[in-house]
Amino acid sequence: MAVLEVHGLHVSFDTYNGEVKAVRGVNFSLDKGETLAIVGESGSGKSVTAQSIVRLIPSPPGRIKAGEILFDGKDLTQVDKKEMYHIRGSEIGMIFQDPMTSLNPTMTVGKQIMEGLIWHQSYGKVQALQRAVEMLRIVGIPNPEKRVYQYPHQYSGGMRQRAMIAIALACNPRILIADEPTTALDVTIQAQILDLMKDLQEKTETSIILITHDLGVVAEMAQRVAVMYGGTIVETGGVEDIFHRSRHPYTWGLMKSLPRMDQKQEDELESIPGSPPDLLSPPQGCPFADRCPYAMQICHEEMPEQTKVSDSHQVFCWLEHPAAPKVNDLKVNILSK
Amino acid sequence: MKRKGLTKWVSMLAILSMLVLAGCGGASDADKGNGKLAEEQVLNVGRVPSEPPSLDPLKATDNVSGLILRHVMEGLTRMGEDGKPKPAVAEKWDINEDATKITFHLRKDAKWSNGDPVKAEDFEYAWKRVLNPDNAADYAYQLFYLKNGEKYHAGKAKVEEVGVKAVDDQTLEVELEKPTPYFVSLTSFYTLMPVNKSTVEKNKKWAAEAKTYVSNGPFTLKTWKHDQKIELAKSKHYWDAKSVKLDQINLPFIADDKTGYQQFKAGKIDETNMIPTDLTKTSLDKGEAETTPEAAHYYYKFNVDKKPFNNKKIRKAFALAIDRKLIVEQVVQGGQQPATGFVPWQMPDLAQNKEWVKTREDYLQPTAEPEKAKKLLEEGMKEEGWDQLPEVTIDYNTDEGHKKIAEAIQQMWKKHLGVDVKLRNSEWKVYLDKTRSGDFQVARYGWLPDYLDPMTFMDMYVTGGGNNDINFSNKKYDQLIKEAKSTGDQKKRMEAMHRAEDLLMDEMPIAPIYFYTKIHMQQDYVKGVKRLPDSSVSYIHAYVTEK
Amino acid sequence: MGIPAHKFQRVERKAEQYEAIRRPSVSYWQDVWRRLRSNWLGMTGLIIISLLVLMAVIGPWISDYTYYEQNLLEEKNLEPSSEHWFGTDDLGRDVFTRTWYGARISLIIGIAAAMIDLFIGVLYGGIAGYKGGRTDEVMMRIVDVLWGLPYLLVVILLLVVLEPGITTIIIALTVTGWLNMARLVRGQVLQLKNQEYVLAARTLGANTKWIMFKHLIPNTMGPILVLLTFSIPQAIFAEAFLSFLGLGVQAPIASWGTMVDDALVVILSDEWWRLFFPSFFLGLTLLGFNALGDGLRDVLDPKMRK
Amino acid sequence: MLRYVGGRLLLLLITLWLISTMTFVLMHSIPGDPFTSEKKLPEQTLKALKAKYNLDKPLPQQYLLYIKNLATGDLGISIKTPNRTVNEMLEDGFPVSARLGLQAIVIASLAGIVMGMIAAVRQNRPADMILMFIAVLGISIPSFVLGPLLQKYFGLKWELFPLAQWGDGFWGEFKFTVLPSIALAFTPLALVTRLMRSSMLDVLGNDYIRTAQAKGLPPLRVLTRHTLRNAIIPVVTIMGPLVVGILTGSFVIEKIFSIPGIGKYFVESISTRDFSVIMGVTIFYSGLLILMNFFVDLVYGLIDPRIKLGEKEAG
Repeated sequence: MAVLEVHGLHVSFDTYNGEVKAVRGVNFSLDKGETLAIVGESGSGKSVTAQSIVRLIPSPPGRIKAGEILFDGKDLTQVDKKEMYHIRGSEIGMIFQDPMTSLNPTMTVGKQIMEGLIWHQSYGKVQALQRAVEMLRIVGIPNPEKRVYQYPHQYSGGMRQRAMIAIALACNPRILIADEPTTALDVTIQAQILDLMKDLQEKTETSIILITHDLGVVAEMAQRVAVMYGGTIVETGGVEDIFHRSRHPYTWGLMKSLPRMDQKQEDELESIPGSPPDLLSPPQGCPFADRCPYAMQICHEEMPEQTKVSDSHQVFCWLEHPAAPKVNDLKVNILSK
Repeated sequence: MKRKGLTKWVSMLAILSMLVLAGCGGASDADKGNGKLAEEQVLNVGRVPSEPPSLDPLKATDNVSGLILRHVMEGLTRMGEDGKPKPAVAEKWDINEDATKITFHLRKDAKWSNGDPVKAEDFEYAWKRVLNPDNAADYAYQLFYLKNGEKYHAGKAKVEEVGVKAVDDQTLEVELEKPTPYFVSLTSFYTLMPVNKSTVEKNKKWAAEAKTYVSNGPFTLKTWKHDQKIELAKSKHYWDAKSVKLDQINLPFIADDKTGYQQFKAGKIDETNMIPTDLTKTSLDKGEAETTPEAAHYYYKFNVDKKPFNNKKIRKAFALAIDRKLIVEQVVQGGQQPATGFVPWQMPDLAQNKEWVKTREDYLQPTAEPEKAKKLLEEGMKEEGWDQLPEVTIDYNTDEGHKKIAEAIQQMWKKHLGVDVKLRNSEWKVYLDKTRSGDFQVARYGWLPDYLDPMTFMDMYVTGGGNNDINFSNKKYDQLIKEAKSTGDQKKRMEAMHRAEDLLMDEMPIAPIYFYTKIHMQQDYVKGVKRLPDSSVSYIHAYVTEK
Repeated sequence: MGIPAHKFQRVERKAEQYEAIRRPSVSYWQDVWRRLRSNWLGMTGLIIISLLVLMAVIGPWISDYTYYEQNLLEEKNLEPSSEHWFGTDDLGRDVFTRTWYGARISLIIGIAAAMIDLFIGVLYGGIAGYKGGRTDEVMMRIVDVLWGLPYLLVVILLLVVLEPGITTIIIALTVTGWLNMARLVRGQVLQLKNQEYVLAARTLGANTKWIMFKHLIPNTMGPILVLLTFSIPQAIFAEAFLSFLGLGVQAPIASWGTMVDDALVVILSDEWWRLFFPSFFLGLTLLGFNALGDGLRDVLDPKMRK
Repeated sequence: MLRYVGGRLLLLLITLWLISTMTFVLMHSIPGDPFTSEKKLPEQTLKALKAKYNLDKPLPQQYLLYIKNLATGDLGISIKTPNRTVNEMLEDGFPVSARLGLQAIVIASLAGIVMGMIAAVRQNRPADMILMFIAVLGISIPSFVLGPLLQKYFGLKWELFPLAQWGDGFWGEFKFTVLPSIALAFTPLALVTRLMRSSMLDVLGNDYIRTAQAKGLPPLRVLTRHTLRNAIIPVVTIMGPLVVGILTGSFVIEKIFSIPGIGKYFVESISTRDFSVIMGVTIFYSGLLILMNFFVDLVYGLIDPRIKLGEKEAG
């Protein structure tokens, strides 16, 4: 059963230069206890999508132009502010990329955990404090009774991200949106944090939307993956589908840039040449067409339609069109120049 | 005289004749309003800008202290509306022929506010106290007229040698150093007011608070809230209490003219002199303000040691190029009089019993005389052998009024003489320091008299005079002043001073500009306020009618 | 499906094309300028200031009058008219000419004083805040001493020592003018220097200068700009006060400050134009600087630059 | 911490001593003395006066005498108002100035912070523009213009408040304080508003604000709990000297509204060269200033736990 369904989401930012169409018609759904990874390079609209779910895009200049976000059958784009405040934090928790700057430097960590509890669950102060200590313990902070009174700058980076998780999970939300939760951390700590999240998810059956550009993280955490490019989802499917049976040239590119154990040290990681489209004037056709080694004329002119590869696997690419040439075995050569 | 005066010392006949005169003039303030006495006889006066430095006659040196002292204290005499001394604590006095010895006879019913009688001893004590060098009184020189007064102050004579002596409780004998016919008028001045000997001896700080203040005037010091207000109440011990109608005078301290003006407009203040200079013309035109002449002179002084004003003709040229009338009518605009001589209006010629300015010729025209000035400038430059006039700078201390006048004169000198002069302004004490040390060419100056006699002006420019910072020196002039000072004969004195003024105006070390006025506003229901020729104001006989 | 087959032809690309730069690369200041140009608030401010400066330059020149010529008899206190656009003052001088002549002095003094305050204040406060510890302690006590000294005494001493004029005024204004800026910058640096990105930069071996100018100062630009826009009017009014004491420009040269000072009485009378015009343009200047400041703040804000 | 406070207090004394010594030197190096006047006093009178106030002694000796008295808390007698001691003047005047100043500070800081926050949240929108306009008015209308204007309209025309003067008792005084408090608060209000807006904008861009929002806190709570404290440092910084400046009275405001505070002494004592008052008010003012700056430094640490003063130099 889907906890969250997003249909035809369009988000734009009004800037001095014009309207930036950051998200252009995104659809996906999230089941209970499931981890959905949204991957894509920066600027692909994945963070905006996530923030739109809890209506946290700065407005102005940002606004949700169209679409619905169904949570419990309620359209989150339509609920009133008050209800939204309740849903945020209590039903949907969020973790951000940079634990260094995502905690208020002038408030003790304990208070920052307690705040949501007092606000949403009408906890008393003592009760909230107990829960804060408990949360810190759960996320693996040693000596939580003491740490609860400390300020963020007294925590290390990994501890701060743990604290962030504690804040996000304090109210037992049904969905946790983790926006690049490990990008800013050391590799060893990354693994710890991911383990922690997985662990907690198993215990609490929380659904997670994991936003990342790191396919390694995806492989470890996610059941399903949505690949975003240029404000749209270009391919979505189960982890297996994406990693082993991906159908979109962009996904191929992503896979190529993933470091592998069998790779020789002197080999450079492959990258996708070019840069993402300017969303001030998004291309008419497939956003990836400009960088796609297989681009055809049609790619530049029309948006590809959805092709259902399997029940769980969909792709948006003209190559799926019966009239398109088959290119399966050419991809490696071309990408690596 | 416009105002109805109820002078106690004038005979009934005089009162009657004045009322008749006032009736004829038709503009007496008794005509305004219904004339019925208001229930509350309280007058709010807006004349005190800030805390009076001291209400001890010994230490008082300023107008505000003077204003209050004239109401709470009383000297041997009081100035009448004609500028002549009128009996006050002294009922009468005798002067010897050469004006060197005066005997004051004190009235018996004069009392201090604590009930003590006012005795001659109080005066002797007060005066010697002022002269005592240990007390360091700023105005000690007001008593240098007394025999050995100056010497005692300088530590060169003993206190017993000072020429003042209480013969008995009611008789005060005064011996003077030199003939000083105007000494009697001086006894109305606040430095010469008595103090209550026993109070002063008991409490060193007696004059600092209303509670401990003992006075002998028509009013007592009721409240003194420091930096805030002073309230005077009618004194029940005053010998002439029955002619005092006001129960109370409130003197709130108002530092800003604009505020005072607005307070008056709001009816919070009944009488005031606080009219912003830029509003004087409007207020005068509207008839809400009036002016009275003041015996003081605003002029520019030339430093005769500095080029180009070492040359008499050049000095004259610059003086002639000033359009005094234009300055008075278009710049200062407070009913002042263009100055055409040195001694200002209101000063009496005691020999002819006329105003001094009416007994002398005009040395200058009120307007500029450009041709004459230009010619004099050329001649002067030729005398000095200059092709080009040395650069000239006008110095003034910063004040809106001074600045405007300086700007106007700068323009006049440019227009009439073709000379570009610079302006230089300074902070007050820096300015004083500059002018004192002779670091100026031409500078503004204003002189207010110490007493109502031309001498207060004339002896300024004797060689080495204390305030002669332009270094003017003329033997003939010195001689004439000395002559005037050595005689009690008014005719001789006045004659000598007239000749001295002739000389001064011929040498022209100063450029006269205008004679001052005092401006005031008064609500219609206020009556009986007196403005005296020494430019002081008296509320002693004022009263308030129903509004 | 009705898509013609030729549409499915491959479109070949050359490798260089992939790296085609979509947005032209620009230098830092070009970038600031480009961004400022698209910031209407900042541009409004810039245009206002430019117009005022332009008028200060040509204003006195396009008028038929001089700032000093009086006409006591016929042209005192005239209302604005086609003859005298801003009316005349109480000595019959043309207010239009005086206003723009005054603009020269006031703008020069205001901007110069503000810039010097900025320079000294940022440098001093930055060093004190960054170094911290005893250095900060001593440097801030020096600030206290300068602040505690009676300013008027200092000014009178300058009056005795220096020749009056614009330079003297600027010296007098900046003797203590930078103190506020220094304290502000120091407070900000104290707060910022322990922030993660600064710590990070430090661990990476960035030197002090780099950290100061690349991390700390840009991040405290907002308050600095605010204080800067405030020190301009303060300098302009202080100039009137200093000129009053004899330190500054000499009459009949006017500045906005002295004009406002001289015209104060019109609050109680009717010659509104004498107060209005200098005040209005002073206000407009400040509006301009504030708008420019806000615009620049948006433009320079590192967080907004994405 | 205790050592830090102790060290600061010692520094306070040293600073105060430095200020008073420099003031003493300055004061005696400018032209004029208390007795310079348009009419020159006779030599012997001047001598007597100078002897009375110890001004005839050599400067070092005068200085030592002064410091000796100062150590006992005696600021001396005012030379220009000889019946009052400087201590009395400060004791009488300071409560008045402080009262007015406190009211003005409360208005300026509270309203300024709120207005600054509104402006920041509504950045570049009409509310922000209106607030900027008010702020520009606040700085382009100096108090010497604003004072008479307030008097003219609120005092004279509409008779809402007394034009000037000072009353008795706390509530009796209140109506007298309204106009001067407003006049006094206007410029600081503008400054606080602008500073607050600017630093709020800086803070609003921070990640932790998004964290707070993600917690589901309503905007007002986010503003008060998470942005205010982080944004207030610049305001607190300028508050130090500002508070002292306002508490010790404003010459202009006190003059316009005839208020018996101590603001006028700062100007008048110098223009009359009333040496003892100059020294007295300077020491009083700078003592207060140094204490306030010390206080501000302590407050920094309370506001932002990352700021640690008195620690070893960075880097």
